[in-house]
Amino acid sequence: MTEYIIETKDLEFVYPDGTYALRKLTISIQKGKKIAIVGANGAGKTTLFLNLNGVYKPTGGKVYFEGKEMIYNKKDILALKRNIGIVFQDANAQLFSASVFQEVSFGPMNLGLPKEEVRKRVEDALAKTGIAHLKKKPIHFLSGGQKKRVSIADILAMDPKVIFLDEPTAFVDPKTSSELMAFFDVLNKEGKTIVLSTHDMDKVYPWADYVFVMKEGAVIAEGIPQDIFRDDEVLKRADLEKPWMIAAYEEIIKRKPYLSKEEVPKTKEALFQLMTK
Amino acid sequence: MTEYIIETKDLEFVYPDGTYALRKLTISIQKGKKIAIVGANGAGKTTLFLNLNGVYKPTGGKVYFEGKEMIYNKKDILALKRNIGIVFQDANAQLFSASVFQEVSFGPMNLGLPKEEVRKRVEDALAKTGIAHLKKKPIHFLSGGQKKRVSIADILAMDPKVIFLDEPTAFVDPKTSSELMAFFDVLNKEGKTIVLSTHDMDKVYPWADYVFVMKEGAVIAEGIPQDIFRDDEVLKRADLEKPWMIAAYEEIIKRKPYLSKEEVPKTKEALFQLMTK
Amino acid sequence: MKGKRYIFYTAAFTFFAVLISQKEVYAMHIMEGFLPPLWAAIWFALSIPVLFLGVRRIQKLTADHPNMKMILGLCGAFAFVLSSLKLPSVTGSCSHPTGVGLGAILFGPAVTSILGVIVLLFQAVLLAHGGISTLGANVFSMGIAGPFASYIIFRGLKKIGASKGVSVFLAAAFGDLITYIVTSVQLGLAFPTESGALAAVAKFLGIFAVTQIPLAISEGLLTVVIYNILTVY
Amino acid sequence: MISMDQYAYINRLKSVHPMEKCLLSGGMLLICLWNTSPLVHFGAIALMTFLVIAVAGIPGKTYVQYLLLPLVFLITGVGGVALTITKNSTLFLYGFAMGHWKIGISQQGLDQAVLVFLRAYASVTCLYFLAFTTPMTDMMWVLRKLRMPTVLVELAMMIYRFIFVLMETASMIYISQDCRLGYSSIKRSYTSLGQLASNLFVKAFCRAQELFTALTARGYTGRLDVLEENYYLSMKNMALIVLAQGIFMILALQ
Repeated sequence: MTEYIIETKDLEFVYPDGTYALRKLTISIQKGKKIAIVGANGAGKTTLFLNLNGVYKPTGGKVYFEGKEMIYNKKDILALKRNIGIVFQDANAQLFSASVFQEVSFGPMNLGLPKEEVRKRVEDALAKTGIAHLKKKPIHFLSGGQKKRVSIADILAMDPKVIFLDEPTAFVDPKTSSELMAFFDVLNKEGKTIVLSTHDMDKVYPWADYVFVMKEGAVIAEGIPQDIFRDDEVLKRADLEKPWMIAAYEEIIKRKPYLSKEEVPKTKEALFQLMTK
Repeated sequence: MTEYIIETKDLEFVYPDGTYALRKLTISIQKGKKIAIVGANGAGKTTLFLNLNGVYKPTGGKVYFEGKEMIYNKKDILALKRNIGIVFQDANAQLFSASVFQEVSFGPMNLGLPKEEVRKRVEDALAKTGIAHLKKKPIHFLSGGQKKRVSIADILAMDPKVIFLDEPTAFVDPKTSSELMAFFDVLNKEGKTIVLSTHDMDKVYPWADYVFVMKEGAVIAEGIPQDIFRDDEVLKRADLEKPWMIAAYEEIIKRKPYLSKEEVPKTKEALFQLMTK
Repeated sequence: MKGKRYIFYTAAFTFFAVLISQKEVYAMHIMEGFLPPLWAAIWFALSIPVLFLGVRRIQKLTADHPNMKMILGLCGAFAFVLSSLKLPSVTGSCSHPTGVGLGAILFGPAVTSILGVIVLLFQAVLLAHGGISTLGANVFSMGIAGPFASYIIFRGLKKIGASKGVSVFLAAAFGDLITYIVTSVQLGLAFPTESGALAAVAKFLGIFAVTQIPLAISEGLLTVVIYNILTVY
Repeated sequence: MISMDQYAYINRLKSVHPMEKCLLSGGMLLICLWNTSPLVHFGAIALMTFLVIAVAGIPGKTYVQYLLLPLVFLITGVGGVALTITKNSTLFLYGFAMGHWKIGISQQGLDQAVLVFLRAYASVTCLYFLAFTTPMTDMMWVLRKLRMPTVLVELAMMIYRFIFVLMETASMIYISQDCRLGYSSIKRSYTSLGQLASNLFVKAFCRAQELFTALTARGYTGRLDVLEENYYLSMKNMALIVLAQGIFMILALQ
């Protein structure tokens, strides 16, 4: 049976100044999967994350966490913050402490854990993100990629069940960005549900298990990437580019229609195989 | 005869704290061309731009603008700043005025032009970048893509001969980024020399007339894109990814060696043509 | 005589040092070790009650608005960065805006004094500008006297209906001037001449007037520019 | 400007217990302040310079550059101390009259000026020892141990972190303005700098809101608690510090 870790029903959120940010948004996020949420700037991805983790309180609709309806009382909000972590787009906006160690310890400290447990969690998170050697460095000495890793360690140290990554590859160079994508796979294999928002269709297509397409605060399409990214209608509506692998695949089957029975390729290798069939 | 607008010979730049940023860098930029400068973060692309436009003064070597050696006195610096515009990577950090009109008028005002001329230039620049309707908007209300356009209008309003674009597609969504690349073509057709630095090999490969590869403050290779991006050695040394078009092309000729006599495809269409030959 | 030799060495060293030192005029931070211990202690003692008030005020503010802590943190960082910018002064020399007037107008003087003490501490240990033993004196002049003067002037002028520009200019400029006067008083009290402390104060006022009066005017002008732009947002 | 901060994290005394360094620096500072003997002052300068250059490994050139920084204040200040204004003095070594008043340098003023000069320089070297060898993050730890109000330390921590973020933004805006000829005359410099400062303020304000949101997502409810790292006191160092300060006290008594 499929188990959903987060579900929303007709979720709405209106900012205090009256701006509608989320409109009747219904999604179900399957436990242990790699989920991508795609959509142009301002589609409401970040607002959605902040609603689901309890920083904002929805102004309408329902949110379920592990099947239980959230009423956003103190206990619920605490449970959401504890179990759902957000790694923000701009690491500079998230990091507040000068020392890497203290920065990462902030989350676990707020969970009220004993000091020894906090220490252990911080060391673990730093080791996992590959920055144990930076422990004593001040944050302003770090490169952009290293700051990103600290901001991920921040969240890992809280040991959440779900991790939202808001445009994790936006400010980093291509090499770091490939390393990060591989790291998210590792986290996923360890049992975390990973939800990633991004612009980069080429990155997300081979990575994601399932895709939601957002536009103006609503989900306009969802499905497996092989379906979503072949739907020209949806891509156009949401202002998205087609991943080059899909574009190439479509060209191939246009010229050799008999290949359309084959599976849609999800890796470069599969595509090149198909190309020469 | 080829005419070079900017040339450097053994250009060197050392920051006041002793960091070497540019080492014996010799390049010639042909007038009216679309030039790409590629290289990992920290290769010195931005520092090079700031040296060529007179914000930094080279610590060694020579710089020629339109064939004339620059000695970086007050007059030269003024001429460089006037004729070579830089659009920086992070528009959000770069824009400082309250309204779009005010922001774009900053450069022309400093050129000491009469008010009417300033107004005309601002309106022209806004029209060209497609944001005339945003003229009176406050900057912090704009989206990332719109801010990018404002930062380009900033420079266009000064009417420089050369425009340096530092990672112009880094923080914008894919649609804006394709539109921008097309817009740079238009500017180029109007006679501007465009120099673009980027990480995004897929974008730059079909666009550029000529490519310089930088690593650790030096140029390690230069040539037309069809040559540079097929040189695995160079790509590896400079930590660059291969454009997918080249990767696909190489797969094709690996399987069908007789196609290697054909021209290397520079557009998607040409590639797909080749694919089915 | 022992003194003579010292004078020669110190004079030679000073001359050499002035030749190669950077031509930057720092604002009125009394340097480390300049004040005798007694006066250093007195200014600490006078500053502490105000700082205590400031801490209480911030605690109350942040308890009501948890986001206030971030706002104050960022504003403190802003004040530090502002003070490290070089401001073209009327006399042509470069100096540093203090932002004290702006802080007092926006947050009130007690809160500004807390930001002031942190910024002054950082200036001492990051920029070698000011000192630990003279922190009390510098906090009193820049973090307390200056902001209070700015605040009172701004409020007073607003009450009698002066224009925003004039009130902001005078508040910021006088905040600077009061800082300079208080610093001169501090130096005069610590190093009185034969004819008393008052003459000594006058002496220091005269010496620092050359740099400080143009600086106060610059700071006033800059604060007006900043304030005007801020009100547009 | 950042170089002092950078050395604090890479010098050879970085991992020494911060309390030991504060004790040495603070203790010597007090000794220098309270003593009028030039011997103590020269001794302190020599010891601190030795520690900074030979032990901590700070380049001599950088250290000397920093020693020159306070000179402008020192010269005007010491000049002011040396100068005497009086109606009735006959003790001037050098002086001139201005109306009823006589302005000049007396032996007493000169002695005091020399004392102030030496005392200030000796104290500055004590401060520099601390600044060059102790990372700011460690100093915050000391502030906490000294029972400074929590809110003060929390603010200091955030201010320290965001100084670097805002400094970067400020320099980006500055370069961008410079590219567009924003600093080509005094008047333009004024407008440009005013725009820079006010925009930086607005950006700081937005950053504060973003930070608040991000920290709330990690469970912030008003307290910024972080885990302190452990430091271990070295008995050998403590003994050396006490010994050094003892020697200086004896020196002072002579």
